[in-house]
Amino acid sequence: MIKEALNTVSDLWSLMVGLRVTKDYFRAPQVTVRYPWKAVSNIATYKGHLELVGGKTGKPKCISCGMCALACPSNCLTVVKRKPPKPTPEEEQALAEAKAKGEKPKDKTPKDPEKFIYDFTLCSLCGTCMENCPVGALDFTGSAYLAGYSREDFHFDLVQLLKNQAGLEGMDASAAPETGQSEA
Amino acid sequence: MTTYQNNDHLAGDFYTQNFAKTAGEGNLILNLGPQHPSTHGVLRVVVELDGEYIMRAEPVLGYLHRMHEKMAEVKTAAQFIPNMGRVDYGHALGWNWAFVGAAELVGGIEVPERAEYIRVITCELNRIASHLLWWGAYLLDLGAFTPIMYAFDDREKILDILQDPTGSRLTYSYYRIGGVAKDLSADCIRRIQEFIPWFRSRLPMYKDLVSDNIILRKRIEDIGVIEQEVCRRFGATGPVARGSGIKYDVRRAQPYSVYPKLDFEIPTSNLKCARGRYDVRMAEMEQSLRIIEQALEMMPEGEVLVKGAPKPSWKVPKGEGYFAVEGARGKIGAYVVSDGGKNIYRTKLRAPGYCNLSLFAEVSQGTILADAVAILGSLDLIIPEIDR
Amino acid sequence: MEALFSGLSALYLAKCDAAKTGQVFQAFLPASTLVRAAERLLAADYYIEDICAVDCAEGYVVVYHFDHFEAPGRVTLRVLAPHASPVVPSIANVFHGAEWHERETRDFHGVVFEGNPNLIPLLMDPDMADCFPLRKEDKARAKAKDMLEAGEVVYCHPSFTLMTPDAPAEAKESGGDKPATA
Amino acid sequence: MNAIPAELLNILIGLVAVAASVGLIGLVMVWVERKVAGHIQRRPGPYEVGPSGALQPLCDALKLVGKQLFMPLGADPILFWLAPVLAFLPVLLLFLPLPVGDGLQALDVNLGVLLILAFSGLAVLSVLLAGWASNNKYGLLGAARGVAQAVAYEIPLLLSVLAVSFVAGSLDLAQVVKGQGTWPWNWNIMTQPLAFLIYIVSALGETNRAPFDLPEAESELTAGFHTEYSGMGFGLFFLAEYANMVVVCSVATALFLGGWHGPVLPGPVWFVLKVSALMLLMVFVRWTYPRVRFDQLLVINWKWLLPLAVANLLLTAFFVKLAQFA
Repeated sequence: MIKEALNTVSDLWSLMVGLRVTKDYFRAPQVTVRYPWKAVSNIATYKGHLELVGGKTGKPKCISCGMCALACPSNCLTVVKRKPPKPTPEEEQALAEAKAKGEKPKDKTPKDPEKFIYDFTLCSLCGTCMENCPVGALDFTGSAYLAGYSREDFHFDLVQLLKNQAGLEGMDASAAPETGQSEA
Repeated sequence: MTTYQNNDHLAGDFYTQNFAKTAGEGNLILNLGPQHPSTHGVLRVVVELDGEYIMRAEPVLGYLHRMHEKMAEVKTAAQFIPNMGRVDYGHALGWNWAFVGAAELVGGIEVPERAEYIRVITCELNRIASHLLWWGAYLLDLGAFTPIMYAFDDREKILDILQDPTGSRLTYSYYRIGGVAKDLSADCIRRIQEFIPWFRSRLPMYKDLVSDNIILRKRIEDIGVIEQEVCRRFGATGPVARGSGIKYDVRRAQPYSVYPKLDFEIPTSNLKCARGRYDVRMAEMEQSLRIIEQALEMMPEGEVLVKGAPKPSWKVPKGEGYFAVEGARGKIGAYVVSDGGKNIYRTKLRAPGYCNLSLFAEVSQGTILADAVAILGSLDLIIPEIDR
Repeated sequence: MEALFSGLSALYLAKCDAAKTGQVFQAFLPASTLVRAAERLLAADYYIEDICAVDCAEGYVVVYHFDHFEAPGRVTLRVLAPHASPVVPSIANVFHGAEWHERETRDFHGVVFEGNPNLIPLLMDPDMADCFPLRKEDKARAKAKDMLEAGEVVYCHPSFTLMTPDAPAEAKESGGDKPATA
Repeated sequence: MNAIPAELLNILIGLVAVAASVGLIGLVMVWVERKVAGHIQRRPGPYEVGPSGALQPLCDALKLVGKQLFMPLGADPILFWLAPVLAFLPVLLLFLPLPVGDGLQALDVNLGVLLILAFSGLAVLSVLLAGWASNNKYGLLGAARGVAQAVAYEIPLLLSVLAVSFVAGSLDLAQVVKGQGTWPWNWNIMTQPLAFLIYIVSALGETNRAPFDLPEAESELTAGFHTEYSGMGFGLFFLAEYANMVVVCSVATALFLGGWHGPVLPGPVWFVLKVSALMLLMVFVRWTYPRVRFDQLLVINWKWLLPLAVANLLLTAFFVKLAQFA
């Protein structure tokens, strides 16, 4: 009987304890981030959409081998290779000479891709393409705030994106998709 | 009154009609879900109610079915890994591990030791995050709004930590066949070390605010009693089985990775009710902290991905393999049958929530509606995992 | 373990290496004794893990996985269901959890489980109940013996050739279909 | 001849003032509730519209007014729309006999407590109508719960109020307040602590506030009896809930906490302060506890509150009689 009564008291006391916890937290500082006015600080390690890594000259490091497109689980990458440039008359002559000698002509085609179409709507950000790139030409952006009005806004040409980025150094990354889209 | 009776043409779809065929006279057929606050997504349970008492219940699945097993047939093994993060958003790394482990089993691939430790650390962190998600959502089911905010506060810290190596916050695809994708950075390890004591200091608050609360205790004690025999017949594992007093944990029963080297306990409870499952999960979070602590100490330097790790075009050699890991909800299994072709011939994913939910119909019988919600929540359901 | 399957006219019993396949024992059973095997496993305190089907050239191999809480070790039961009429008895009245697994297998492969109390679509849309996504085309099917682990054979019925590596082509077909029709 | 028009005028002015203030109180309470809930949960709550988001409830109210009034197929149109009106209108009357200050009372009636208890009983009708008429199974279950709960919790509420009336010897709220003094030890809560506890618990049940918010138990019945209401139909239920809260807290203040009595500050300020403190307690309770189960709710009432209230009443009656003889 006494034990029961004590139990009842301790049960009721547990309600008081709960109120104490909420009271303490009521006075504790808030932990949320007021998003539009302040951005979260941990964005550095976040994987946003893909981007091409530029080499020293600003041209993409990519060698258009297509390993990424092959590896991609969701087929969201298309690499458009460059066509060989139209040879000048001298080069054509040299080519003919080389052929006559039986040498294999050296491929003068620039290795960087003409277009690197990337469909972000399909991408699951797994990183398989990056891991299978032989030259490390792909990387994730930290862009977490990507937004668009239509599906086409997320079809990027990464080559164009890289050019724009080089031109617009320091501009917000979120501006990039629109420019990329207009070129795609 | 008359309008009420003339609505027979609205009387539900295939499942409702099929269910209503055997309904008792004058009983109410109620569809809980697919849109319902306490079914955590798109689970639907058709219940037959007599007053508030549940005569019969039948879960209806498939609203989130994505046929991952078919997708596995059209992708190579390495390409299928991103799918695993999408199967279960709560404990994505457990699923990563199950599939990768099965592929390694059939392919006979050794994993570097550092990678094993990283897997243990990240998987256990993910388990805590999953339990916190459950804890918050369960109390939301029981009508307490505040705990989920506190739980998400803590979970946020784990997500921040896991974001470092994985790059994402929910649907991780971090493990690779033969290791992990990226090493833990020094900053990440420091943050994990800071997180452990901090989270330990939070656990008493959870106890004060919720676990000891008389209203909560009355809500979950003696509710949804699951006998051990029921666990066997339905294949319930994880906290559901442990809450019924079955000391079964895949990490100990069929040890994988470096778990045998780590010292931790398997919390069980003999209460068999929702309270037992609640206690087991709360205790498991502490054990996970212990595991992480030890793993951080024992973690050797070295590679995180085995040399010559499989490329995406890697073909799984002929054979079959079943690899199970202990997920937050129970035994996650991946059964792989390969004919040596480009894609895996057949991949079967064993979802623990699927088996745990299947016993709901039996356990909920005769309870009242509010209890059914409490039982449903105590099974810790993640619908994408159940529907796959 | 072998004793568990004695008198069930098992076609093929084999021990497996758990470190390589994740299983410790496998048994190929005729459909007729499947329910009895399940009853014995339940009596021996096994719990059901999952049921799935593998679409092989010889038919649908329905695979049942069982495990034990106290003495862990996965036991695999297999039953062959011919492509023409894939019917297998249901164990849903022994292991009640099997109901859902069987319904799932029916959804994916179209294997009918006779005796299942509620064999209606579970994961697939009831409107497309006759569409079985995991059925393979004939030429895409591989032979069971090429994929399934043979293990260390304990017993093999003379007429059973599904798992025997060097059987001539004709014998395989007849041998494969026999147990399911038996 | 002269007295009757003055009385009528008083009531009319009171009604207008009450109607205006109920709307205002509703808006303020919504803001307070959200703000407090936010701070408990370590987030700011509304903060965009107006200073500290104070205008947010106004925007929400405008949104509710602007929304389409939707009625489900098969619902009974008359009962369906009668229910929210019926929920809100009696609440207006409940404000009339509340003594905010000495003589500051819309309707000085000597049966104030009775009036309040009688009209607050109408709320259960609106719950029943809303749940029944909306042709929704959740609504029906919510209504069934609501009726059982309201009927049950009215009794201990009444009994605890009666105990105070015995002590004060009056059913007039102003008289009860006048019987109390300036300082806390002169208040009725000192002589009737048990009645106060019972009153607060049953008031939570009576106003369907968490942890007794079973008729609208979100996680079980989606929104219970008002599942099908949109726009201002829902808005009226919402407003009525907060207005009801104010009423029960005001009655508690008048009966137990000395009403307008208090040192230094003027009476109405004290009254509002005390009511606010009680409301804050109710808000804290809502954001701290899980919801009780339905059968437990009734067990608490019939097995605990009711016997305690009866015992309390009998004891009070005994001592009051004793004091009379002495």
